[in-house]
Amino acid sequence: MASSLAPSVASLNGVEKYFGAVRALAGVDLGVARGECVGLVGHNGAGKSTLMNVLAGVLAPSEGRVMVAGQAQATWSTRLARALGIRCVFQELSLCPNLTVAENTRVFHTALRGFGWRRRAANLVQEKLDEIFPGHGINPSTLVQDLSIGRRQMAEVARAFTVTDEPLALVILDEPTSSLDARTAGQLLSYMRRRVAEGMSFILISHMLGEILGNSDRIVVMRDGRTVADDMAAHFNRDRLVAEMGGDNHAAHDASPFGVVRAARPVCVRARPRGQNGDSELVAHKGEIIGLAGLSGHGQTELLRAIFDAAPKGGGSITLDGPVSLVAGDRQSDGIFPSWSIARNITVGSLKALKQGALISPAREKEMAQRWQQRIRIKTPDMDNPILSLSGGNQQKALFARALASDAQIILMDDPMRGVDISTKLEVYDIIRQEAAKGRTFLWYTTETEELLYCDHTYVFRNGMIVAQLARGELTEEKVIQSSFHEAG
Amino acid sequence: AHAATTDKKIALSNNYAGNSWRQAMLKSFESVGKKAVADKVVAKVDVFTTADRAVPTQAAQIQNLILQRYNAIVLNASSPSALNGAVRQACSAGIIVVSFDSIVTEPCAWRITVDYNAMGRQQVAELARLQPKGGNLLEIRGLAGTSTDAKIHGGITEGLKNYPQFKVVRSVTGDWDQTTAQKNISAVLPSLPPIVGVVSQGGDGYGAAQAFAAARKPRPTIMLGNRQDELAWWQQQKQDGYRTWSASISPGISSFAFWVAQQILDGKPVPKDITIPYLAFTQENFEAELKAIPKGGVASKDYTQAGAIAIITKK
Amino acid sequence: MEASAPRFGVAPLARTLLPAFSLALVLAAIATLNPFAISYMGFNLMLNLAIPIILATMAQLFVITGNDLDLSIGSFIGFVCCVAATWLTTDPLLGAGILLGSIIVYALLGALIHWRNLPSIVVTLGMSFVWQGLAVLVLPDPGGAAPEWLMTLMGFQPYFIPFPILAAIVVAAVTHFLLMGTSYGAILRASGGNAAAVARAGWSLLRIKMALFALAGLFGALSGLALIGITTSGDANIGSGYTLLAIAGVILGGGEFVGGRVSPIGAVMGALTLSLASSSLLTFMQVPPDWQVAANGAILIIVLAARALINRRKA
Amino acid sequence: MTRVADMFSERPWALSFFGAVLVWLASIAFTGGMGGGDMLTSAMALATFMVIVGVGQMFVITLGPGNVDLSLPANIGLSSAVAMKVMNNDDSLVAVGLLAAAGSGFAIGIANYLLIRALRIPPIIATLSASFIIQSIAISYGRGLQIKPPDGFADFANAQLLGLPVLALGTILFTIAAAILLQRTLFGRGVLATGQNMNAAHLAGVPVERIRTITYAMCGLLGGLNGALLAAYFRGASNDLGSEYLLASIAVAVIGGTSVAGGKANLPGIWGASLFLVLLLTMLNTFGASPGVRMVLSGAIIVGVITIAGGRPSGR
Ligand SMILES: Nc1ncnc2c1ncn2[C@@H]1O[C@H](COP(=O)(O)OP(=O)(O)OP(=O)(O)O)[C@@H](O)[C@H]1O
Ligand SMILES: Nc1ncnc2c1ncn2[C@@H]1O[C@H](COP(=O)(O)OP(=O)(O)OP(=O)(O)O)[C@@H](O)[C@H]1O
Ligand SMILES: [Mg+2]
Ligand SMILES: [Mg+2]
Repeated sequence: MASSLAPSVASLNGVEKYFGAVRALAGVDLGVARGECVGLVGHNGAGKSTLMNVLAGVLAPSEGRVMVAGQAQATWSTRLARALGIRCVFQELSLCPNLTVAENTRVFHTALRGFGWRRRAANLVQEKLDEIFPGHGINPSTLVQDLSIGRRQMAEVARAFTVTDEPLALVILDEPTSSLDARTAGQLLSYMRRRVAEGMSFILISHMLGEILGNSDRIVVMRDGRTVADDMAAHFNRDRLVAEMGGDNHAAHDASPFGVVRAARPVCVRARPRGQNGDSELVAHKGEIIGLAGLSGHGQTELLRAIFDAAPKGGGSITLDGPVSLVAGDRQSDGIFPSWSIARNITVGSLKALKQGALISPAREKEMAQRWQQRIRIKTPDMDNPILSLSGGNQQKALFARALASDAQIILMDDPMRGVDISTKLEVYDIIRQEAAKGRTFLWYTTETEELLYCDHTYVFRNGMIVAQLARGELTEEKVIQSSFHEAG
Repeated sequence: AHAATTDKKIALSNNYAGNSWRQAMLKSFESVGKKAVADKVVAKVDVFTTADRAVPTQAAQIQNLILQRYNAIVLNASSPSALNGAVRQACSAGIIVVSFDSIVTEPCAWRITVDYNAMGRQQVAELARLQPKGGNLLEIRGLAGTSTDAKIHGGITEGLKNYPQFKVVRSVTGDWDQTTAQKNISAVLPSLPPIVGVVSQGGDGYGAAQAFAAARKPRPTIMLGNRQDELAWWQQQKQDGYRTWSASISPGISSFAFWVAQQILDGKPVPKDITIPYLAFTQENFEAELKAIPKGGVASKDYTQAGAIAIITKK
Repeated sequence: MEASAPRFGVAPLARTLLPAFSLALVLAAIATLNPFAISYMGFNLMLNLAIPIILATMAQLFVITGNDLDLSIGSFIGFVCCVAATWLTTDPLLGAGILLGSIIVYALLGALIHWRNLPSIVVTLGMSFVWQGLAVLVLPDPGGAAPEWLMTLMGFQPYFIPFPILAAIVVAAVTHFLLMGTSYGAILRASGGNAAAVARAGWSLLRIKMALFALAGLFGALSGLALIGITTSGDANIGSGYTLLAIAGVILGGGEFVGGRVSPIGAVMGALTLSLASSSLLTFMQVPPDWQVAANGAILIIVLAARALINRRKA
Repeated sequence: MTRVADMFSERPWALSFFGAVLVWLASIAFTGGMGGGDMLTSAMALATFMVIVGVGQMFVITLGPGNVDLSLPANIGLSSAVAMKVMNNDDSLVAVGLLAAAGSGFAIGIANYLLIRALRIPPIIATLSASFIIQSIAISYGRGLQIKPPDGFADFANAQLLGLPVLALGTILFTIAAAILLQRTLFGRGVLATGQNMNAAHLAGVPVERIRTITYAMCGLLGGLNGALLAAYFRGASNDLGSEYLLASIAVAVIGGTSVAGGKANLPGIWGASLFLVLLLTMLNTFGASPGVRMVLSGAIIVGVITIAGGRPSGR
């Protein structure tokens, strides 16, 4: 499988890309061989997505060129890329929410026309869905807007593998698993390995280093717009990856307990899911980190939203005291304000505190933005730049900063680590712990079981109900998975 | 004579109610109609006004009135020609259609109007009497594309041929509305040479006066309509010897149209085109009239059945 | 298997059924007030002026599909009427050429909006003055006559099913097929949902925008032709009310301003509802004159509020 | 040309001022320099009224796609009658009359919002329906009569200071305040956030519904005040006083750089666009063009100006 032996499917030579004064890519060389999966990692804003956008023909490089099958491409466009068998699942969702899954498949294929196109499109995508995500539960005639974010991601991935009249040689997957739960992510990765074995090529981008280490043949590490390492996957391990990416090599899983007796602290949240049978309810004591686990879409987000809407006084089956803030997971639809600067996106959650007299003080606003830029390392030359100029992970960091900068005592996190790089994650875990120690309470829904290890107490959800609760000492991945699936079809 | 119409239903189709002229018109129709019902001259009199001024809305209204089985529709039309389709449908359903003020061109309908052309000519003649030396004129036009505007403008143009001492240096659109007139005149006044007179279509004279005052230009002789504010302004100016003339169509024309419809239903021969006199006031008689007009209103004259018959048969 | 599935189960059904419910509500009210209206002849009279509204709504629908808004469709329809009442009658070839040219102008506007990334609302606002002005220039005074064949067509009385209902069904079927049935229709809608994704898949957004605007122009022209066929004679101001009606029809039919969420069948029903509610129902209710305009507003509110109640219960 | 375009993409409001200057120059070129100053003075006065409602409409449009207040013309008509009736031709009652007009406008704004919120009616249809009801109220309340303002109030509305209308000077201060309201207060930020993404705004803790209430109420209130001022300036209330402000209020907001997609607003642009539209009318009236030609030209100029300097080429 060594790249030097197999013929190159596509390669990038000396690619540079500028956005105004920002140099996103500083001369990158990258090749992919036939039947090879290249893992691409790097910190948030390293330039991975930009590089892939160049390869897929979406962005024109400022310098450098694209070679496909050994031929330099004079003109390069999405259309040409597709014609030569290169496809990309972009980091930000590329489906049209107002169309059905089948119709979205039609959008992807110029050749899907004429009588019976809808049925053919539906069959194509249905087949791929069945093949990649057995038991997916998606009907191709459902509108995408009616699908959960995880299912949208599944539909988009499946769509990328449908074939009509164009060849399929290289598929770029830009953080395909960030919205998927562990099971569906596993399904996708094993499908990818099967296709690699058949000779297809992949570029896989992910911040879950385990995925990269376990599924790539070769790993390329990017840092600040350059490749800093390019080697066989076997030559890497987690620590080396983190080191190459430029993170301080924290000892992972340093989830030291507080040693606090639960009942000793006052209760600050009590919430019963709407459809709950029995008398289980979610209870959080002041200063605790509470995990919400289970498969995606089983009522965790709904409960967090209900708690948010009940703030600050509570109501219905929810009691709580103190202001609440929320870190959304679906940053495109629930998080960012696209025409605002990064600074404004952060300060919108704490405007009251920034007032001087009746007016918002620009000086304080700037100060707050800069404090959080440093604290959470948002990669930008200027916090007054538009939020959309940030890489996906950095946008997510800004949303974190928004919640943490506010005066909220209870912080709800709706699977918030999507697309955040490993070293930032470790920093954020630290910050969460510090803040919890200061008395803030966190309710943390996560699809990454590892993250539950940071929680003091975990509630497992199934079908909109709490089906199990595990204290820190009792938590194992097995138990979580067991309760998530127990009796479920 | 009433026996033939006691069981008849008459509807008024109208497309706008928001100014004093239309209000007076509606009131005239309603009061005369109500009395006719009380006197058992007709069975039912109803008034319908559309929510917008759009032509198709009124066309649809007429079609719905056909479905309501009225015997006659009295019509103040939003367009002289574009209601023809609906009017023809009404006619072929056996309904009498009498149009007034803004009339329709469809031959099956009756048309009642004042002689706008004469009104325009007379205006120029009056102006020539007041400003014998002649000079520059400003013309204020009515709603573009309406027959009323075209006729009054035609009359003015014809009249001016007899008085070459006048020259219209600019014409602006006033839409018979004081605000519109004031706005548009304000916009052009700075660029105009001295103006001795303003020829207009009525309803816009007060706005013209305000525009001249605001621009601090000398007050020309402004031909007025019969709105209360126009006549009241005239009365004010009169104190320093200001002289002018006013004319317009009386809103009471709706009551005349009502009687025309009733007479036709009664089987009386009525000519298809009827012209009634316009209402004009001079320096001598306008103050007497002014007292009778409500504040912000307009001069009007209701017709009785006898009065209407007199005019109909005179033709 | 996922818990979120049932939460969305009802929504798609409600989306398609709501416009039908509104329409049924209005029809029921009409049937109670004037049973005579629910007949072959009744539907002909109540609904034939809904045909141009339906076509105008479809024109607007195509523009809204691409996240734009056309504020000029009403005056464009007026322009088409004026051309049809003049050249199309006197010189059919020239008239047809002008109409074709104006559809091309529409497509070019789409190109301009895409090319310069302009806010469509400003461009079409400007164009509304252009079309209106051209209409006044083509037909300075109301009048002209529609071509014979158009009047015959709009007066068509098919066996059993009233023509307006037949026309509504045909228009709904054709636009539904164009947008929802054809494979390029999916692309047109996709451009409103996520334009970047469509471009990445290799489609030309320029061509899509041109296609949407050309379709808007085509249906706008059809609307103008239908209108002149009914009114039989032209007027430069005839279309002005259609811009808002068309937008309201699309929204009432379940469309949204952004996101490419539109429903042709819903919009046809929305347009029917609007034209019935604001005309027939209003006329049959016999409201006192002062409050007729208010009644029009109240009917709209009741229809929509009832819709919202159903919506809430189902959601 | 690209330099010019760059300048405008950074400061979208500059475009409308550029257009205003252009049409003004064209008119004085036509008159040979005569009356240029007076033209500006009277344009300022008329633009003032567009600015007042334009600001209200701008806040509403900024709330996001579909938000628009179509009830402004009816509101202006009713409020002008309310103001004039309450003032009853008596200068000592001017303040009360203004308050009454503002109150009637405010109530209309709240009613609009209730239709939108409680009955879930799309704003465009809700405010249109409301405007029908308001028209009826205005007809039965004012009977279409032209009610006159007290002399002192009318003179004030027409007063000038150093060749500038006093009302315009006041309105300039008002727009500055509105700009501060938009950019530097919780309310303004809330409007901008809601307009970009209502969901995200809610989740970021913005009191979305309160913001929408205030916005519609404020737009109504400004419409009401405008009605009173218009009646004073034109010396008479009437139902039709506001009819041109339906399109004009939307036009000055969007030509001035407010995004119909929501979340982006621009206050200087409203002045620029108002002056542009008023001076455009002045220019065409000065040319003495026929109504048809006038309309074609004004439309073509609006499209032309926005094309030359408005957008930016799309593409990658
Ligand atoms: N449209 C743009 N305008 C300005 N700057 C941009 C734009 N797109 C990307 N950048 C910048 O380019 C750099 C690389 O971004 P890119 O999205 O490629 O990072 P990434 O490696 O994919 O990060 P992540 O893991 O967070 O997705 C970042 O600094 C980002 O701010
Ligand atoms: N769970 C939710 N998910 C998404 N959007 C919601 C949710 N709940 C409410 N919204 C949206 O936010 C709006 C409600 O906003 P919000 O509760 O902030 O109003 P508010 O102004 O705070 O109300 P009040 O003034 O009464 O406090 C609704 O219009 C709705 O569209
Ligand atoms: Mg990325
Ligand atoms: Mg709230």
